Amino acid sequence: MKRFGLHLGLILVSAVVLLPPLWVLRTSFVPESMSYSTEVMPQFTTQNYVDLFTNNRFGSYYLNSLIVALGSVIVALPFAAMTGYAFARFKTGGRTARFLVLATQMLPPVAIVLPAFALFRVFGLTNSVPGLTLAYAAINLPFLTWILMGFFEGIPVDLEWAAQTDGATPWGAFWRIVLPVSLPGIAAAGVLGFILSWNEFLFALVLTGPRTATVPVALAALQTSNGVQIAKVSAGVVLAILPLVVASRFIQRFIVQGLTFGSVK
Amino acid sequence: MFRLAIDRDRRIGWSFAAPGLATLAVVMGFPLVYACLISISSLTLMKPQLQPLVGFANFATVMSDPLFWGSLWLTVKYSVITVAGEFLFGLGIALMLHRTMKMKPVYFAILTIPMAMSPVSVALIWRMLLQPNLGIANHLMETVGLPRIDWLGNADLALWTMAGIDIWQQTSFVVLILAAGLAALPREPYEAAEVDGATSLQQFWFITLPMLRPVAAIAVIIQLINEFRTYDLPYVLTKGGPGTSTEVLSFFAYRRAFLGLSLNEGAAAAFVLLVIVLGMTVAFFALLERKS
Amino acid sequence: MASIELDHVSKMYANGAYGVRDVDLTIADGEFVIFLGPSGCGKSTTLRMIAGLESVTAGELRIGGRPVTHVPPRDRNIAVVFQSYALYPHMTVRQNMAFGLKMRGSPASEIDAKIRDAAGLLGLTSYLDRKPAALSGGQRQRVALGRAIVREPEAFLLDEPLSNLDAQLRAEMRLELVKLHRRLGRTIIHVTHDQVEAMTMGDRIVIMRDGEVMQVGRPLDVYANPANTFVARFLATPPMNLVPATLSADADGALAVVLDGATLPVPGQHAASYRSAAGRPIIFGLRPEDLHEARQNQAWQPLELTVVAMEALGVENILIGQIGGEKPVEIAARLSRHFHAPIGSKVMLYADLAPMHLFDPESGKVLPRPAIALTAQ
Amino acid sequence: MASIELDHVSKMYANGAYGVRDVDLTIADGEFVIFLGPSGCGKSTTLRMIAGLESVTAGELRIGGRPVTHVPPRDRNIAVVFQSYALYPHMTVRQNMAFGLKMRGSPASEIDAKIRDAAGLLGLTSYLDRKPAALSGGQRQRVALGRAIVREPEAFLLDEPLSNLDAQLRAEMRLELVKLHRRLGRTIIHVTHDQVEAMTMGDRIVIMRDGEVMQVGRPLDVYANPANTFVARFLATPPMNLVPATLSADADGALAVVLDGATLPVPGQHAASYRSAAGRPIIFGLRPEDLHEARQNQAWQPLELTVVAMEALGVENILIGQIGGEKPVEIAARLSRHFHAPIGSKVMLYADLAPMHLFDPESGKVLPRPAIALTAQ
Amino acid sequence: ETITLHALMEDVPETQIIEKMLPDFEKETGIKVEFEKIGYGDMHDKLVAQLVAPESYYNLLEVDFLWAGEFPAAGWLADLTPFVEKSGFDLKPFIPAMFDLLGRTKDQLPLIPMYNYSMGMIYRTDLLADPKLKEAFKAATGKELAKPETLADYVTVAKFMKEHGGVDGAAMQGQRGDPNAMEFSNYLYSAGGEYLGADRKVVLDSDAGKTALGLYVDNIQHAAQQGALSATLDDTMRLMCSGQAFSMVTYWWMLPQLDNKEKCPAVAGKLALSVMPGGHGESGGWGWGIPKNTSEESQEAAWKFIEWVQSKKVSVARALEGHAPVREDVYKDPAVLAKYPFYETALDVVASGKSFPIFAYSAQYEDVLGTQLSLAAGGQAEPDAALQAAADGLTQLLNK
Ligand SMILES: Nc1ncnc2c1ncn2[C@@H]1O[C@H](COP(=O)(O)OP(=O)(O)OP(=O)(O)O)[C@@H](O)[C@H]1O
Ligand SMILES: Nc1ncnc2c1ncn2[C@@H]1O[C@H](COP(=O)(O)OP(=O)(O)OP(=O)(O)O)[C@@H](O)[C@H]1O
Ligand SMILES: O=P(O)(O)OC[C@H](O)CO
Ligand SMILES: [Mg+2]
Ligand SMILES: [Mg+2]
Repeated sequence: MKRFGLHLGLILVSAVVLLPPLWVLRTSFVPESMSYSTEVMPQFTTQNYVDLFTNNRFGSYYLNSLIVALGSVIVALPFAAMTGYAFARFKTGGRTARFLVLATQMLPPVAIVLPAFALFRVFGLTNSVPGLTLAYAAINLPFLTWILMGFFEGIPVDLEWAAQTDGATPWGAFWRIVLPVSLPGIAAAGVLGFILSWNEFLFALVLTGPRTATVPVALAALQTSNGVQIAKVSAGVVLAILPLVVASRFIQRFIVQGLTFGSVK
Repeated sequence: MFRLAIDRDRRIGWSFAAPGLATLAVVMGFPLVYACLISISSLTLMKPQLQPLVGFANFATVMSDPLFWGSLWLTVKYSVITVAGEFLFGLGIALMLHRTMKMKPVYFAILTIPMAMSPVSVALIWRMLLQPNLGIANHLMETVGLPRIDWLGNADLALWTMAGIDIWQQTSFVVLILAAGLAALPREPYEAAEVDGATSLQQFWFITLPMLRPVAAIAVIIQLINEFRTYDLPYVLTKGGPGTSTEVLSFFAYRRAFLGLSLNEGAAAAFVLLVIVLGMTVAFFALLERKS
Repeated sequence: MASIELDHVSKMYANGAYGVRDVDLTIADGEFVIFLGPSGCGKSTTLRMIAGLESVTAGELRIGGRPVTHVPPRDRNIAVVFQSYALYPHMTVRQNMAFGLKMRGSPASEIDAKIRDAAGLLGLTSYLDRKPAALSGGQRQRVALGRAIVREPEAFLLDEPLSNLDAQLRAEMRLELVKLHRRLGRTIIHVTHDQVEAMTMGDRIVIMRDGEVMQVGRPLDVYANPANTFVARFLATPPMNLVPATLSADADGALAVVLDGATLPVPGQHAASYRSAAGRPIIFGLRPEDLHEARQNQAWQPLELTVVAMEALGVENILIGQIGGEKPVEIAARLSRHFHAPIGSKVMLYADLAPMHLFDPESGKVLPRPAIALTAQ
Repeated sequence: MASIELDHVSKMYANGAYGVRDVDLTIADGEFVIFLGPSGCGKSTTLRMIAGLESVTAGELRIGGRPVTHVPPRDRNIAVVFQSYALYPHMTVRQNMAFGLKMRGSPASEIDAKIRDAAGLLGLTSYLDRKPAALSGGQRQRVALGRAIVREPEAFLLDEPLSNLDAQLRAEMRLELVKLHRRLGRTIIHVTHDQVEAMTMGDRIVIMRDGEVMQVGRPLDVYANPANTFVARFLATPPMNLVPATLSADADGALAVVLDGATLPVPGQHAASYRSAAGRPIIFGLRPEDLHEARQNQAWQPLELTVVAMEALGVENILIGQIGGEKPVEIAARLSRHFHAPIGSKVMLYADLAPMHLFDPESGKVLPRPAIALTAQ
Repeated sequence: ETITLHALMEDVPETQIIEKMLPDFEKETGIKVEFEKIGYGDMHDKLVAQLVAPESYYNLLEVDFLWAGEFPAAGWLADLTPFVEKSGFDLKPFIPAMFDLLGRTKDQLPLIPMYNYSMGMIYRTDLLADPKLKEAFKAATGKELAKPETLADYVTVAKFMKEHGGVDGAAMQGQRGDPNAMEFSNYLYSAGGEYLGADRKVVLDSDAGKTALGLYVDNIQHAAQQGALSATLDDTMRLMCSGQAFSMVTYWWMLPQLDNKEKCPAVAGKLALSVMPGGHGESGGWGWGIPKNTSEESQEAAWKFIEWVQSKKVSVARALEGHAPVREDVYKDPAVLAKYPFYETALDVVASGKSFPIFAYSAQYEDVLGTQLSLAAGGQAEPDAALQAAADGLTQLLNK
């Protein structure tokens, strides 16, 4: 009975969450001129997708987005984990350091995008995928650091002590004990970092060129002064969602219960 | 002796933190300092030189604009509404997810979909859904006998509509983080609480919530920061209108910098925002610590 | 009404291993029962099933006569001291102890008073505002205990609640638990590895092994009359001496235990019980404390041992000696702290054979005989 | 070279509470030392400081002669069994045990062999591929022990490593630890609350209280000659009987302990030591095992007690009796398991006064006297 | 070594038309041109980043008239006069209003017109001809139902249509900012108002201005579709396309997009374009520019491209594909007229169009004005006060 209520609740919120994307999915297969029709499927076409790839270079943007999002996580996650660990366990830099790190992300992007552009230009990192990756890594870092810090604080310090007396270096204790035990946090932080980069718009707009732009820039371009090409936007959104839907099957496995169970009294 | 032992921890700590902090200092530090300089300079797009430095004049200019205070209040209101909504819904959903076994992967996949959309596309899509005359939302309302609603064109409603859309999307982040936080909680206290006679609700209140607090607080803060900086949604949905009813602060800063061509005033507005967010963050954690 | 009935209860874990196997046991309302058994034998599992924290995979569990499969732990009104303490890490000692009462809606003043009492009892008064992380191991365990005793549940399940306390404190706590039991009259199940606790606290002890119940009975009965060699060895340290031997009968029917190197006449009072085993190999069992250094009783049989080791425990000395013979067997004797004998020397001890037991070498089961009274309760 | 020197070491926690206070102690290389003391007295804290896990807030700690402030835990090469076990939750039993060896780069084949041996020893062979969550409390503790013993460190720090094991297994483990110590000759510090472990395993015992060291010495010496009433009471259960009394001297200088209701002559051999205290109030101490049911020695003094309680432990009986008088004092006696006496009856016991002690009522310190030999080792 | 021209372009048909012809240009000159297409809203920020840098990646610019004050004022654009003189490029065929729009002064020529987006009225001929409506209109107003010739007429007809025609009278783009500022400008000019008078004095708050705003507010409140205050071009276009509106004030070249059997079957064949009732509409357009912070060679190349793309030949070819011309001769080209007869009206729209004030802060002013309009239209501010505030805002910005 309780189970039933639970599923009812989940189905309800799932519906609220899912209905808009479903309509988007539907719209992505409808010709632009019928996109606002209230019929479920007035006419079926795959033209929107075809157009995205042929006219809007969506393929290359998609690839850029994947590279940039994955790359920034690969760069940021280890750094964030290390910094978060230092904050959580060694209280490095005290409260000031924690808040300073976070404060770097408190400025609206519009205020730093030009300075950032100036910096990146000096190093020839504008119009380049590595440049954007680096920028995203830096943008992600504070958030990921904080999230992981929250998870690391929950790990019994005895475990690290055990590892250290077992001969592990602080790094070894971190790598072999702390990280595996905080897998849910790592998974969540990884996804978060990926998503932040995947969706970021302003830096992508300013720091990229025609060959290095990302999906959000491509989708924003569909909002033209001649109207919004909403069917193509829909197709683009559907494609943008795909990696996460695929990945969530995999991520969900890390978000399992009770990783420290049985370790300490 | 004591000092030296502490030093070791300090050294290890800094060596762990160094790569991250260094990256941050280089990639974010320079632009931040530069932006800070801009905010006290006379740099505009028309006259792109920092000199002469004008100190707090830009801040004074910005703060003397009545629109600034209006939009500051709006931003605070908006952020509190959205973060509260996201947190409450997010927590509820994460808890439900946490308790299911069957179908969990399916729910999880569905519930995290919104975060995979960039805010610009979210805004575009919701504009389509909420299009007052042709959109599906009003069509459905009408079908079930409800009046059509002017979601974004009504000055009293626009902010709420925007907040609703924001909550719809951002809740998925909160779900992700809280679901992970719940997963990492130790199991033993729950067994103790069970035999101590705590109902599910009491367990939630007395065990889950306090133990989840470090992670939850961080989720709240991250969302608060993001909401304070909200830009894409009003940009696409309303451009700050109708009137000034959705003119949030980062939009104000944007306008100053790029339409008003006064990068210095834009930066000043942005730093005011930073100080407020920072203040709220520090206060929030101080409050949490005091309570514990 | 908290009688607890385990009706052929089993617990199989997800990995296919049995935690508990076909346990059939009835604990009367208000009884104080001791669970005893080797590490991993299923004691905690049984407790957890009774508390409702672990599902029963076969059989039925009844509390107060009604099946409780669907009754969640919180409605069973049972207090548990977990082996792992399971303290609330985010709460102070005071809050940890108050929680159960708060959940059941006790008034604040009552909670306060109870916590003050319990904390005084447990020596935790000055730690009430600390969190578990800032406590020593024993202090944590006391908090776990305190959390249980402030409540007045239908039953207490105590899983090694005193294992990390020093002897003195443990003695005090033992007394307090017994007093608590007397005062409240509630059912208590107490898991322990401590012999003194096992012998003195409970109405009955339940001895388990590999998920199964080996013997149930009043402590001194089980001590004096173990059902098999496992129980005989398990219940004390040093354990009962178990020596392979033969039971011989002479012409006029007098029985004797023939060891390699000694022959011990079976006391007349047991002759009838053991007669049927005459001539067969048996296992002879005698507790170390039944070997004495002085012959205070003429019935005690002299037994010469070669000293192999002496363990001085301060309070007493344990002598490990060999009975001469081809394959010398070692036996232990508990002697006074003043008893001295060099290693290798021969000593004469006097065996009180009245409490002796004979066991079947194959099954390990005891050969039944009438119990002899050990001590008036 | 793992001598361990604590040179006026203190540990103050962040909340201002002292965990350890001015401890001055030198442990020789290869020594087996027992730490004993009430819950919360600072044993674990001391161990953690030695392991390098807790900073020393005052004094200096030296291992092998050199100050170790800068030496991180991993370079101290010390194996620790944590009171809380601190098992790696994501690793199997095998991986838990292998971890320390792997960190030090032992070859896989050696690791395998060592784990196999240790698992056999600890009875964990069939659990090697389980994770800690699927083990019983005692099994977890054995894994924690196994993790330490597979390594061959400079020193072992064992924090109540056997507390959750059954008596039999504990006896085996005790033996194994002693063997291990003999085989490797490494320094071992062992924290325990078990009297048998304390008395039999170590070269020396260290008794702590409230963060301070009370007495250090060979186990039997400490048992026989406690430095103060705290140690006297602490080292056994039931503890030494401590009775307020007066020391009287008669005309020819013979001393006697005058209790309320009885007068006990001080044995001649102690007269010289105690003479100076004559006429003063003192505390008279006598262990329960020095009261006997039969007068095997003429020097033993008869003492009549009214039986207040009898505790039958199976292996022996504890009698609690009152010495008559105005304010009757209770004393305990350890008697044989066959001793019976109804509550309220009067029994005559015989006190062996040779091991008696007198303590100063103010300071609790013992009045010094030459030791009497208890038992040859 | 060949030069590549990089241009940041708005992703609209105009751009695509040119893009298709780029291979011809390359063949002719050996110069490669690469278009990076993004949305209008994002172009400014991205351009600014490049233009304030020591060297711009984009060496050919497409500049909206709203920036035609700002870019030259900031000194980002090369003056094109020397290029014109050197190459003898003939500027006469260009519609003069286009140059006014794009910041030409006595001293400098920052931009060459590229394409035009002046605004007119698109309306439903079928509804005007509907006998029942005609009758009802007569009954209600005593006048004949016909294409409105004044702003007041327009509002009357629109309100009538909303009430009796079963459609919204006007599909209005009332979203704050560019949409409502541009839309209102049409009302202002139609009512005979101006933003700036002679000597660039602000005259927005004249009586004509008040009339214009009054009618604008009346129309948006009583004739426009629900949600007009949040509507953009996209919304109005779709509404018009769906047949649910009588009229809209919009870019003239929206006509073929709406009068299209495939895309808008509901209204195809029932639409017409006219100059804004009252005679003047808002004019708009894009121009080509060359950034200062680029090399001389690339500036030369960029000029070559501009010359080529705005030549009569290429302009006509573009027009045949749907381009909105800036040259009078293209509007009058027989081939073009044959294909698009309504270009005759279009030329009227373009020629009669008036320009939004062009100065450094045009874009910001659009926002200031938009805000006041939105407040007034939403009933949050009195129209007169709003107009006053808008006028003051303009004065302030002009003086900045
Ligand atoms: N993190 C801490 N912060 C403050 N006080 C602490 C902390 N850890 C331990 N203590 C205190 O220090 C004292 C010594 O603790 P320690 O753990 O060394 O005791 P112990 O002798 O091992 O006791 P036990 O036998 O109960 O394990 C205790 O009173 C304890 O409350
Ligand atoms: N989650 C589990 N999955 C599989 N087996 C388990 C699990 N929990 C316990 N076991 C096994 O069940 C058996 C009984 O465990 P239980 O904890 O009841 O023992 P115990 O008698 O309490 O032992 P101890 O004295 O060591 O605490 C053990 O062999 C243990 O390994
Ligand atoms: O030139 P368009 O048609 O792309 O649009 C111009 C914008 O709407 C700005 O006025
Ligand atoms: Mg157990
Ligand atoms: Mg301890």
